[in-house]
Amino acid sequence: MTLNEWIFVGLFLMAGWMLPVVPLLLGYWLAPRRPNPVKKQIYECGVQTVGSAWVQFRAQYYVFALVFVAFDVELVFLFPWALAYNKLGLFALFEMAVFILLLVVALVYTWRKGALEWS
Amino acid sequence: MEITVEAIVFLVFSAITLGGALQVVLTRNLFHAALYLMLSLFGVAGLFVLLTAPFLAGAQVVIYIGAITILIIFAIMLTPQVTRVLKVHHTQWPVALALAALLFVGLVWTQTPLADELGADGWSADFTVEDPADVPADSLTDLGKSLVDPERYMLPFEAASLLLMAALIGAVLLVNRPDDNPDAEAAPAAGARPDQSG
Amino acid sequence: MTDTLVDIGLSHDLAVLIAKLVGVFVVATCGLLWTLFGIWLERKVSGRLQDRLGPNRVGPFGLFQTLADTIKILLKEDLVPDGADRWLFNLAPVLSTFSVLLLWVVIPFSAGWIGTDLSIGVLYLLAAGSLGMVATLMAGWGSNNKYALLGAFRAVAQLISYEVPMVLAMLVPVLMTGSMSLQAIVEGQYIAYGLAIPLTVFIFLASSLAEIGRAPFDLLEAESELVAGFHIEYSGMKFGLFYVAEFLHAFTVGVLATVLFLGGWRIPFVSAQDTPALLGFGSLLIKSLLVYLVIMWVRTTLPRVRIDQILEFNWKFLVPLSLANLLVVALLWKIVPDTDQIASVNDALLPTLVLLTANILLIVVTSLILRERGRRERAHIAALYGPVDGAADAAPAGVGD
Amino acid sequence: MVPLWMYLVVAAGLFCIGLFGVLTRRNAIAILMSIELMLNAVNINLVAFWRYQTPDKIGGQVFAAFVFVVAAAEAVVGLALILAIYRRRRTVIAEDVDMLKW
Repeated sequence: MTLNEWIFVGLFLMAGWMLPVVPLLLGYWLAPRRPNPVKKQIYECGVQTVGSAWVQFRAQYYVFALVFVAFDVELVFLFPWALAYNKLGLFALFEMAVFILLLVVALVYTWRKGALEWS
Repeated sequence: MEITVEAIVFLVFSAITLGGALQVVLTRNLFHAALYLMLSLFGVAGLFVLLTAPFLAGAQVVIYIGAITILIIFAIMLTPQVTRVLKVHHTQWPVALALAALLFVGLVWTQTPLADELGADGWSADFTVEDPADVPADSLTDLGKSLVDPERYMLPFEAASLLLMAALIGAVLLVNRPDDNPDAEAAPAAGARPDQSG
Repeated sequence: MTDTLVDIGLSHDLAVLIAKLVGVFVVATCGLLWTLFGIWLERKVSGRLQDRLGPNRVGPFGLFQTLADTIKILLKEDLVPDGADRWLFNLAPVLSTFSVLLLWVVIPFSAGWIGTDLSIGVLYLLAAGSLGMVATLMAGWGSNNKYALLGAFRAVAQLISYEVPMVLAMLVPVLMTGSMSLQAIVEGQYIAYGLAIPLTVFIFLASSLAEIGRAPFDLLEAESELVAGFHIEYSGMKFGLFYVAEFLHAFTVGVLATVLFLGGWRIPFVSAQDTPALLGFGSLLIKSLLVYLVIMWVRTTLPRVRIDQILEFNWKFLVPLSLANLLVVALLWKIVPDTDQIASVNDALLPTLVLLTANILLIVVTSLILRERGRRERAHIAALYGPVDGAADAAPAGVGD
Repeated sequence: MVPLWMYLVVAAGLFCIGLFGVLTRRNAIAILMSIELMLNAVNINLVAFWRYQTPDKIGGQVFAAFVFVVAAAEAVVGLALILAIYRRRRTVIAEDVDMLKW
């Protein structure tokens, strides 16, 4: 557990983003640029755009994000458990099963509520 | 005052964290604020790496950037600015600013030797101190062990799961109301570019 | 390389730094150059699979087609739509490609050939993956286009949903190895994990297909509904970068599946110490290409599923299945003796056989449940609309139902 | 290494910025984001103290991990509440939600 293994990641964060930027700059210099109002219009199957792009979404998307956040936190906790699993007894499995089951209860509840249906 | 590579990295990540946080608080556009929140939290993840807690850094990115901020953005999209408010902040913001600044000065004054340093002879803060004891190599495995050890953190661990379950059920109960569905996808758009959101 | 630099007279730290910097550029450039070849390969193979010729004009076998396309795309006018959020609009394609390149930092190409062997390797993969999601949102928002925004949100809803089974599948090799470092996972596979846990491999591949937005889960660009998804407003090289990111991600999934489940750079029946670095790299490449071939095969064969089916398939089938799978593997891993000290092929034989048997049982049980559900669904549809012609094989496209 | 008090200053700064946001922002979602900032300040402190005082014990990391859980639960419930209020009152401006004043 040293910092040394992170030097490469740090360097990559500093230098790696240039690689996608280089072709962008190349395109910036090479490509023609003659914008006009028609070209700059927002693409909408040939008709004029009405209103702002910020439309309201259905709560549907949100429920999936909710369930995901809860599961994501649980998954992160599973990592150290899986890491130490070889050095643990069978009780570790039992405890993790309880941990998972509690969240599965919530998933089943969401399911039964019909929140996972895409109406 | 010697500046090491580590100190530079620390300063960079601190700047990212604090700068991002300032933008979260000040930006008008809520979507931008959420992105700045991601930036700020990413800076915190960098600080965790510097503190030799790579697991927490990974968890920070996965949970905060990959999940919580995404959820926040989803929520922002569900509540378009019906009221086009031009004011982002309360009128009493100077009071809040004074309060926050006072708290900051107080915290720094009591918690750090900065005051002594400044009092002595100008700025002489040292950027390097002796390393504290090393983190054991198997600290991550130990983390896994301690989470399921009945003598250590088993109870909080299961309680965490219970908390998540309760939160999820409660949230679904609040959000999922099939009887009224005002947020139809074709709801009228709320005027021009929503830069004026509070 | 570090030694050579020290010989020239550089200090050790500086030499290490330069060596690592060169490594950064080698890893990143190789990744990008590979796409030039890979896109040709993909077009050729999917052409053949669909009974077409694929590119065959530029160069021998159309080999230089991608190069020609690159030149064309570089010369295309780059439009920024009215009212676009310029910063986010331009940042999104860069971040999208960069987030995929970040994955290559921890991939072990061969013994000792690795950017850096992080102790939290698998978690790092997830963290880098979440940046891609941010890029999608940025693109959707920055374009000032309703379709782009809708596409971005659909995409993210799909990405976050399928992350759950994907992580649960990735946890299985972590559990079996007792390490999150990818190099350790490769070295721990005396017998490739894929042979012991085929179900996990299936879960990983299925959810990864959704993560990269490939058919049958390519809703991100459902032309009929969303025009072209979140990158509809992009043109020229910015669009090119999204394309590169998508392609590179697909290939990276092949590499990851190889590393996690197919023994990575290990050659069957050769111990990790005896594997020459170059041969190991070749072995990784061949295995990854095979996995990638499967991905292409799926892409050219299966029809696209609807968004409701995608999300249902995930939450009502894949997530419960992968949870059950993880618990079963964990249980067996404790029951079979000496799984914590596997150090040779012989040690690995018994656990592999036991796990394989359990996996086959699990697969059979799952298929029976699916069959029963499918039957009920068909009966339900028949009751509603009267019997359908060839009802047996004309089940609704919902894979999980 | 960088001395401990520098991390504490950064954490204090983050906390105060978050506090300022909570006190002044009018949009409830923005207030929630500011609260996340404050929670992160706490986390920096937890991890920094763990690293400098008790690196051989795991407690600091465990508690930081639990803060993640709490933050997630808080975001999940908080945002759901905001959405529920939005549906009823058509506003996400905190001071407009004054039903309890009567």
